[in-house]
Order: sequence, then C-alpha cells, then structure tokens
Amino acid sequence: MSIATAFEIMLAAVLLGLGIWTIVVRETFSATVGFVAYGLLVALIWVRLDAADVALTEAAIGGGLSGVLLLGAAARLRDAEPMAEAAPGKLLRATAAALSVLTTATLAGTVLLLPDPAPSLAPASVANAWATGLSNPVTNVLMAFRAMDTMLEKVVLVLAIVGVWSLAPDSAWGGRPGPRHRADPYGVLAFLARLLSPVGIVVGIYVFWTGANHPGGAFQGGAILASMWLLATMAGLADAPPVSSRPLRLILVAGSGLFLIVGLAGLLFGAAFLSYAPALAKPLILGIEVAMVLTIATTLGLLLSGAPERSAEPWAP
Amino acid sequence: MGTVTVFGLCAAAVVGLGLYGVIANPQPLRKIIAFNLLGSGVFLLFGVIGRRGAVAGIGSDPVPQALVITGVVVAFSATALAIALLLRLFDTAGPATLDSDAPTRPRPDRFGG
Amino acid sequence: MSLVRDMISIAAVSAGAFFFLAGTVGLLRFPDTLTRLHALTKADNLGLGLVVLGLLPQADSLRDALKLVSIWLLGLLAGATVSQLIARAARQGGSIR
Amino acid sequence: MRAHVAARVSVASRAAWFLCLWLVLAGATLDDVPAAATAVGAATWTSLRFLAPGSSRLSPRALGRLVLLFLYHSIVAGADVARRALDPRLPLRPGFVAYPTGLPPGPRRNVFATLTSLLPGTVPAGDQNAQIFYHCLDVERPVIAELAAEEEALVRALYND
Amino acid sequence: MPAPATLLATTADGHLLVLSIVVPVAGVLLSFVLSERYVRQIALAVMPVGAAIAMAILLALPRGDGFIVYLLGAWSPPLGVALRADGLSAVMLAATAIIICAVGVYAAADSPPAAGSRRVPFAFWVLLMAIWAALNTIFVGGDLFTLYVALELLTFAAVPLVSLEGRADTLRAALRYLLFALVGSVFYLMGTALLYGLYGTLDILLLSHRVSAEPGVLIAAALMTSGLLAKTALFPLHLWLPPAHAGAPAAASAILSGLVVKGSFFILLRLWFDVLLALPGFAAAQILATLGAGAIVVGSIVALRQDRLKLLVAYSTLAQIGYLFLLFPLALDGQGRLDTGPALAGGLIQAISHATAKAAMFMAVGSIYAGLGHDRITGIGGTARALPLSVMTFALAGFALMGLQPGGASLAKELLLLETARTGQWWWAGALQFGGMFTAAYVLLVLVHALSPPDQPVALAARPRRGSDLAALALALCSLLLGLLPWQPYLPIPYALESKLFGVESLVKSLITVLGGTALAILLSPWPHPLVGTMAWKDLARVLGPFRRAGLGLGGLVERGDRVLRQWPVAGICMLAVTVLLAASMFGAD
Amino acid sequence: MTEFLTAAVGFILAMLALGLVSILRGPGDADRVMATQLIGTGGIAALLLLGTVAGVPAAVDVALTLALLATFASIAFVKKGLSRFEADGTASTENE
Repeated sequence: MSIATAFEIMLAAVLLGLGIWTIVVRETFSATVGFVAYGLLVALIWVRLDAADVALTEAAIGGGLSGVLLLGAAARLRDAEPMAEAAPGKLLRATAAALSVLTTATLAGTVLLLPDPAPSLAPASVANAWATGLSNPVTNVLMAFRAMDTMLEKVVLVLAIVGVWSLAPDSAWGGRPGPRHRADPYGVLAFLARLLSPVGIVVGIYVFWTGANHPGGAFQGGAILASMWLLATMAGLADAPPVSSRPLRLILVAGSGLFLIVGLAGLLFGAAFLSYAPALAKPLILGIEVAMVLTIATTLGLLLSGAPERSAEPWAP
Repeated sequence: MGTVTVFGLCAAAVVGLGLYGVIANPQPLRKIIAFNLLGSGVFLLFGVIGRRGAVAGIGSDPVPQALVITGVVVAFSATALAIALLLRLFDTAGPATLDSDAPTRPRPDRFGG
Repeated sequence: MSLVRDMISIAAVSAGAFFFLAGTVGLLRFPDTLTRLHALTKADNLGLGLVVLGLLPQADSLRDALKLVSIWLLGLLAGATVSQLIARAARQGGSIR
Repeated sequence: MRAHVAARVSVASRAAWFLCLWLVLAGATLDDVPAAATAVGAATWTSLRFLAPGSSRLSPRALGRLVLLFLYHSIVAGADVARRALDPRLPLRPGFVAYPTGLPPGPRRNVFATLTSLLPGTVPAGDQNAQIFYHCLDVERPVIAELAAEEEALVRALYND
Repeated sequence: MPAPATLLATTADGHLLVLSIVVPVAGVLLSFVLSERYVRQIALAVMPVGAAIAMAILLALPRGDGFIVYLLGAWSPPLGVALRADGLSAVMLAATAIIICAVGVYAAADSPPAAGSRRVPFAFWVLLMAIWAALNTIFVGGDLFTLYVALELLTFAAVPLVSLEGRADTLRAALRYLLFALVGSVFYLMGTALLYGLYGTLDILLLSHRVSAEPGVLIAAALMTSGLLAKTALFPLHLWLPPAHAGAPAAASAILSGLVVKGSFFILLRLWFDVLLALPGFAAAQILATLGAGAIVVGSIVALRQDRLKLLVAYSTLAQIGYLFLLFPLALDGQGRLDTGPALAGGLIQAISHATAKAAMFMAVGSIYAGLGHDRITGIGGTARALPLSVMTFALAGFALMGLQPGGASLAKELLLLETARTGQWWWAGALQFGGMFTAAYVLLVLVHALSPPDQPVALAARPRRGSDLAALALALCSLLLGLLPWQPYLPIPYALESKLFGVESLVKSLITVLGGTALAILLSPWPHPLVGTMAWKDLARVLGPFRRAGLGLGGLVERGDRVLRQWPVAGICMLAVTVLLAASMFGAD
Repeated sequence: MTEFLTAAVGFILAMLALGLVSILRGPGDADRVMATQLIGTGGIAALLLLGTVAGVPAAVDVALTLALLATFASIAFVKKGLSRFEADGTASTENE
C-alpha cells in the first residue's frame, strides 16, 4: 500500500467519522456542526479526485452558505428540541439500518465492478473545445454541450426563490426578507465584514473569471460573492432589498433570461437553439456568465435570507 | 487499492449513512441534513466515475463534474426551500414534526415502539 | 540548490506539523472552552504559517508564493476574529466563570 | 482642500491594494483587464462604503517594526501555547484581565484587539468603555505591560495623527 | 425503434420541441420580473401559444415518420443533449396543454383571486407556467440527466403550490412532499450515475442500444424505478400525497393530482420502454402491478371512509395511480421483455383520462367547497340543486373515470383486457375490473349524497362562478369523449377495438361496474346513508347487515394499515424494500 | 519530497481527527463550533500540501475559498446561537 493510498484511506475515514457523528449524535446542533465540518472536508476529496471545479463548488457552498443556513436554522429551532417527536422504535431503526447497509454494499460492489477501461467523454469534450474558445472543459460542458441543463437549473433557482417568497405572510408580501440583523458597528463582526467583504469580492470575481480557462466559474464565484453579501448583512452593514423591487427581480432572472435570449438567437440566426457562432462563442458565453454570476450571487443571498418578514420600510443604517 | 476504490467505498458508505439518517432521524432538520449527506454521497459517486474516465491531460471526465455542479446547485436550493418551509412551519405551529396528519384526524399510534 | 530548498521545506513543514500536534494536544488536555480556544487558534495558525513557509521554496513563481502568503494572512485574520467572537460568546454564554 | 486630497490618496491606495491582490491571484494578462477593473472597482467602492477613509498617516519604518514585532509575537505565542499543552504538569492559570486602552472604540480598537489576540496566551473577549477584557492562559504573566507595548507600537505605526 | 442514425440529426419540425419548453419558461421569467400586476395576463397569453405549439407537434409528428428530433446547440449525443418526441410525447404534450388551459381559465374566472392577497395569485401563475415547462421538458427530453433537472423543476414548482394557503397542516404537507420527493430524485440520480459509469452516455436512444442485462444496470434500474415511484406516490410510497393534494387550493390540486404525478410516471415509462428494453422485466413488472393492485384496494377503501370530499378525491388519485401500473405485466412479450404494444397505449390513455377527469373533479370539488364553505361529504345534501354545474362536472368526470363509454378509461380498459387475454395473465383482468368498480363506488357515494335532499335549506357561502364551472365541465366532457379520438397515428391501437365501444357487451360491462360499485359503496362506506329510513333500505339492511359489518371492519383495518404506512420511517423503509425487491427479482430472472 | 509532503498531509489529517474527537464532544456549543474552525485551518494546510504534491494548482484556489469562508459557521453561531440568552445576538453581546 502506497503512502498516498494510506492518506486517502485516512481522509475517507475522517470524513465517514464526521458523517456518522452527523447521523447518530443526539443533539441537533451537534449534528449540524458535524455536517458543516463534513462539508469543509469534502473539498479535499474532490481535489484528490482531480475535480477542482467541484472542489471549489463544495468549498463555497459547504464552507460558507450551508453552514450559515443550517446553523441558523438549528439555533432557531432549538427550543423545539425537547418537544420534538420521539425517535422511531428499535425494530424500525434496525430494519432501516439493515437496508441501508445492504444498499451501501450493493452500491460499493457495483462501483468497484464498473467496466475497464471506463467510458469517458473527456476526449470528445477536449476535441470540441474549439467551438467555444474556452479551455476549461467543465465550463464547456456546462455552457455549450449541456447548456440546456444549465439553463433549466437557473430556472430552478428562480423557482426556489418563488417558493421561499411564497411562504411570506400576506402582510409582509413585497417586503424585505428575513429578520433585520443588528450588530454593534464597532464590534468584531462588523470589523471583519469591513475588511473581508472587499477582499472576498476580488476573490469571487477572480474565481468566476478564471473559470473560462481554469477551474472556477459562475456558480463558484457567485457563491463567494453571496457569502460576502451575507457577511455584510449579518454584521448589520447592509440589508436585503424588498422583494417587490423591480431591479432586484431583473437581476434574479438576468442569468436565465440572457441564456434564453442567446439560445433563441441561435435558433433564429445560427445553427440551433443554444448554439453559438464560433466567432462569437467566447464573448457570448462570457456575457451569459456575467449575468449568471450576478443572478447566482443575488439568488443565493436571498435564499439564505428566507421569506419576506418585514414590510418594505426604508432602511437607515 | 487506488483512489477510485477508496473513495468509491467511501461514497457508498456516505449514501448508506444518509439513507439511514433520512429514515431514522426524527427531527425534520436532521432529515434535511441527512438528505444533504445522501446527496453528497451520490455526488462523490459521480466524482469517482469521472475519475475513472480520466484521460491523458484531463484528470477527470468533465461531464460528470458538470453534472455534479448542476446537482449541487439543485440540492442547495432544495435545502434552502426546505429550511424556509420548516422555519415557517415552526413559526405557525410551534415544534415541528412531519408525522402528524391533517388536523381533522387523531394522531396515529406509533408503530414498533 | 534544489536540495537546500527541499531541506528548508522539510524543516518548515515539520515544524508546522509539530504545531498542529501541539494544538491538538491542547484541545485534548485543556480544561475549558476558552483555554481550548487558545490552543486552537494560536497553534494552528502558526502551523499553517509554517506549512506555507515550507511550501514557498516549492512554488513555481513569485506570484504563487505571494498567493500562499495571502492565504495565510486571510487565515490569520479569520482565526483572530473568530477567536474573539467565540470568546465573547463563551464569556456571555456562561460556560466559563 | 487637504482633506480632499487625503481622501483621494486613500481611495487610490485602497484600489492599489486590491489591484495587487488581483495580480497575485490572476496574474497580469491583457485579457483580464475588464474583470480586474470590475473587481478592483467593486472592492474599492465596498471598502469605502464600509470603512470611511482615515485621517492618519502611515509611518513605514514604524510599520516595519510592527510587522516584525507581530511575527515575533505570533511565534512566541504559538510556542508558549505549545509548551503549555505538551508540558506534563499542564501549567495553566486561566482567568480574565481587564486592560485599560487608550484607543477609541471602532476600527482602531478592533485592529488592536485582533493583533493582540495573537499575543502569547491572550484572547480578547469583549470590551466595555475604555477596557478590553482578555482571557489569559496564565494570569500571572505581565500581560498588561506587553499589551501596552504592543499598543504603543501600533499607534506609532498607523495612528500617529 | 429505428436505427440511431436517423434519430441523431435534427428533423424538420424540431424547433417546435424547443418552443414547447421555451415559451412557458419565458412566461415564468417575464412574469417574475413584471410582478403581480401582469402575471395573470402573461399566463393567459402564454396558454394559447403553448397550446398551439402542442397541437403543431401533434400535427407534425405523423409527417416525420412518427419522430421529431432536435439537437440542442447542434451537438449530437453523447456529448450533447437531444430533444425527441414520439407518439407518447405528442399526446402527453397535447393533454397537458388542454388541462393547463382549462385550469388557467378556471383560476382566471375566479375573481377576485383569493381575497386580496397579491402573493397567492403571483405564486400560482408563475408556478403553473413552471409546471408546464417542466412537464414539456419531461415529455420531449432525450437525456436522463435533463430529465432529472426537469423532474426537480417539477418538484420545485409543485411544492409551493401545496402550501399556498400557509396553514400549518399545508406547510407540513409541503415539507413532507418536498423531502420525500428529494429522496426520490437522489435515487434516480444514483441510477443515472451508474448508467453513466457503465456506458459513458445518458442519452436515452444511445443507451437503448448499449444496455444489456448486466448487474450494474439491474441495480441502476431498481434505484431509478423506486425513486420515480416515490415521486409518483405509488402505494406504499404514498405518504405525502393525500395531505398535499387535499390541502392545496382547488386549481393547484387539479394540477398536482392531474398532471404532476404523471411527470415521474412518464419518465418511468421512458425508462422501461426505451432504455431498459433488454432487461428481464417479467418479475419486476409483476411487482409493479402488484403494488398497483394494492394501491387500488387501499386507496379506494380509504377513499370510501373519508369524511372530507377533497381527501376522498386525493385518495382516489392514489388508487388511480395504482391502476396505471397494471400496464407493466401486460406489456410483456413472449420472452418476458417489455414491448411497446397496446398495453402501453392503454396505460397512457388511462393516464390522460385520469389527468383530465381528476383535474375536473378537483375543480368541481373546489367550487362545492367555495359554495358551501365546507366539504364534509355527509353535509353536501342538496348541492345538486344549489350547484348543478359542479355536481354535473363531478358526475361526468366520475363516469369517465369509472370506465363508462365512450370515456378514455373505457378504451384503456379494453386495451388492457385485450392484453390480459393475449398474455394469459387473467388475474390482472380481475384487478382491472375491480379498479373500475371501486371507482364507481366512491363516485356514486358522492353523487348519492349530493343528490339527496338537504336536512335544511342550502345556504351558499359564495355565488357559483360560471366561468370556472364551465372550464371544469369542459374538461370533464373532454375526458368522457377521449375514447372517440383517433389515437392510431400516435399509439398502437388495434382497429377492431373502436367498433366495440358501443355494443351490447360494453353496456353489460358498464352495468356490472355500476352494480359492483354500488355494492362496494354500501359495504365499505361508514357514513349514514341518505336512503336510511325508506322501507327498501330497512329490508336491505337486514340482509346486508353482517356483510356490512365485515366490510366496515375490513375498512377500519385497511385504514389503520394505511396510517402506519404513511409514517415517515415506515415509508422510507418501504422505499428501500421496494428497491431491494426489484433488484432481487431481476437478479433472480437473469 | 512527494512522499514527505503526503505523509505531512496524513499527519495533519490525523491531528485534525483527534482534535475533532475532543471538541465535538463538547460540552458547550462553542466548543463544537470550534470544530469548523479547526477543519478550516487544517483543511487549508492539507489542501496547500496536496496541491503541491499532486501538481493541482487549483487546490490553492480551493484553499483560498476555504480561508475566506471557513469562519462563516462560527459567525452564524455567534449571530444566532446567542439568541436564547440575549434578545439580539451580537448587538447586546458587544455592548456590555
């Protein structure tokens, strides 16, 4: 066994340990912390699997946003803990465990017995990269070869926003989402937000921009930008806009909308829906990605803010 | 034993853990977390499959990577929606459980304990 | 030349690993939240710093080296502020006193 | 008029910092100009909005001393904590110390607190009026004197107005 | 299925497929931006356009050899993603367009919308268009991962519809629905991962040529199938359906019950009839149909015991979903493999027939609820006179559903019965007949209550809404006339069948269904019968007494069992068990 | 060199695991939240080493992202975790 394999086994073991902790620990808050730690660590595995694009995604999501979302919910729900229903009986738990183990074993067996050599679309995606002028193969798959999935996924984000907003009480409809965060303007949190947000903005835009040719991309960059906005919000330096704001809504559909328009242009003037003329491909894709990064950052930030809770009173810092 | 084997087994185990948690953890928030774990296991499965498809110059088949990124976005929005629902339920009805029925019906008897 | 660089790397990374060890031992042995917080942020940030120092000779360019240093600075800022936040929380929450 | 110039200088210096960060991250390529401009612009704007430009002058020499002091302190800090952790007798006398600071509440005090959180065995755990409460691993060490030295170096480096 | 070469290039009318997705998506985005004031107008503008596109596809399909293909971005699979429409897609597209339009008219005529709330109409219209986009993507998607995204789009659009009214029970129903559906999608995604690992493509057509019965494929098939079953709410994975469908506003329930569950069902058909043709399907098909039969029995019996009309209709959906799964064993050919024959056609027609009828039914029930201010079955006496249109809609939809001529359900039943004879699986014929009788039972139960004279004069809480009621009635009529449509260009239907629709034989069959239904209703429904007190009832009661007691005992037992199955941990275990069972059955056959 | 660095990652990972065992046990929530900080620092170090070992330059970007975001869990904790003691988290904490 090589030292690399030993390291990988250990990495997997630590990860599984955190997973087990997340599932079996009694207290919800501890489980949540365990999962956040898991989310941070899983980025390592993705690097090890040579999937840096995914590693960045997991780091941005698992590191920042999931933690805030889940820990916030855990803190708000913790009063409910003692009153929550009892765990299912021993028999049920044993059955569930047995069936889960069986699933794991079957899945493991299947994965280990996959055919060799493995089928791969990597050569095809490299061979066709000329069509976009971008050299990050993952971005090419997302933006060109499987553009339809990416576009529909952006519509999913719009629907998630509609879903979250639809939970607002009627009186707060059109108002600002979530509770207003207040913090000492001279506190540590505000200090961190003042220093870190601008740095995070540079990093977010860098991660987005580098995605054309290196690992990175609109989603990863957008997630980082959203985190910075969230930091400023939690530190009381910024506030969520009212959901009835027209510019806000325009930004929220900018990504999918521009994608759709470019796609339709391809249908009318080019080879097909969602095709790009080779000469224009790179600027078009970058343009869509610029819109997408704005959309994603805003969407993720608003998803974390939750349903509108306050009427749209003007905000005074 | 190589990268693919180790992380393939790891992915399968994470899937099993997530499944058990989704079924057996009683609190809705725990179910949501377990669902995330389950999803993460499936994404790792994609990652392992992508790694198997490595060719000279590319360490991992980009198509599964792209699928995972799309999947992560969807899973995260689902989590956010679920948490928003859960918090709203908590605000309206207090301590939230999933296993009570429509209000016209009495609470069902527990099964198996 | 390359040997010198490797020696520096090995020395610094080993020292970094030592501080990670010390931090972990502190986490295991220190009695309460606030003392463990010392162990966590102090030793670990130094550990990270030394690892970064050890990787500097291996970096391909000045830019890569500066990138490593800026990651360490970010880590320091994060560690320093988080330790203050948690210390306040622990003091307020009454888990000490 | 002088304030106007000072503000401009402050804007330029922040933009320069963010540009440096961008160059470190992405390198210098002509293709990157639009992204770099956007990033630097957005970061500078945010930074100015969140943190009004200060009026103080930097003293490069004092700053260099501060950096050295800081590096020295972080190493001592780490070594001290490591020594205590690994010592079989576990020599800890934890407790709180109130340090009277001359810095006003706000960024200056934050900077000071953040820097001193890297001092041996001290973590700031809140402040009130002109006092910062430090949690120490060993309350019998001359913590207050060390903190005062640090404060003086900081004021000399950054806030000599 | 034709050779891949002909289906790996865009065909003449391919852009229609793109438009069928793009138009509702554009509607969603536009109304999101233009906000509450214009959302209804946009939706009402999108509907005719979308319907026209669906009809154009319907007309274009026979011209193009029965297939329309479009390569997105001009990239051909396996790297790119293709859209493909066949006969199945075309009829589903058309049916969906019709139902969405009817529901749209129903909701638009319902003014003022939901008492001053701007939130509810905004969410409703946006989500309605999103559901349309998702369903169209499911019907024409040619790639398993695109189908996954579409499936999630469908879930994200459907869940908020459940909790639009914001009551605690609807929020709980929505959360339960969301979580269970998410677990379902993860199962589906797991199968997709395995298929990609095996064959390096997720394109349905390419897979259909590459898939062979290897262990990995069997496991992928089991995982994907049970994931889709969870999303379709096939018994015993139905925990989320009754509260979700009963708690939503009427127009939303119509969509959820009529259309949303058909999305995952359609993917299931695609999976089994296009991708997994090479698999030994015999045992798996028997399992699916057995679960379906279980759904019919449990869903119908529990429906008969509900005290609220909406819950009754929701449980009826459960039974009808089960009915759909009877097609699987009947589609087997001589070698025990699935074949796209009349059984598939019958199942699809049944799905469409249920979609139209159930949407109409929910809308009628919504009108009754709005009119009376409640929907207690025992309190709807006199409704037939007070709200004649709604009761008539309910009756017509019910007749269509129970298989009276010339409804789509009767055509479907004939087709499926034909296949039971051909394949010699007589036992499924019994299930088919019983399914019809059970449907008749709860439809008749409601009608008898609605037609009976009221205890006190009916005081309407709200005026009947003519436009809404007409939309529902039109949809019910649609369902009742489905059997007369020319299906041949799209679905394989033997010519001989249509002439049989109006014979004496079919009349007798209908009579048996109705009589059987009456008997089941009397035996299984616990509610005091409106005929109590008449002389004839007393005689009947003496004779039937013991039977009725037994029936009620059985019903109580089934209801308790249903409650146990609808607990979260039990349902989760059932899902894993179904997966294991499916995989084991296929391994056994291999 | 590669072996040495890989071994170093392994060692740091082992320390991480031990540290996790100690602080996840609690007793307080603040201890548990420190786990995320621990994983943050250790993870960054591991990523930087891994990136050098495997020649994956993007690992540095991943580490950068972690450095930027690893604090967020702790921030969310002090923001919301205190709400059961104080009416409004940090505000009241910081203005004692």
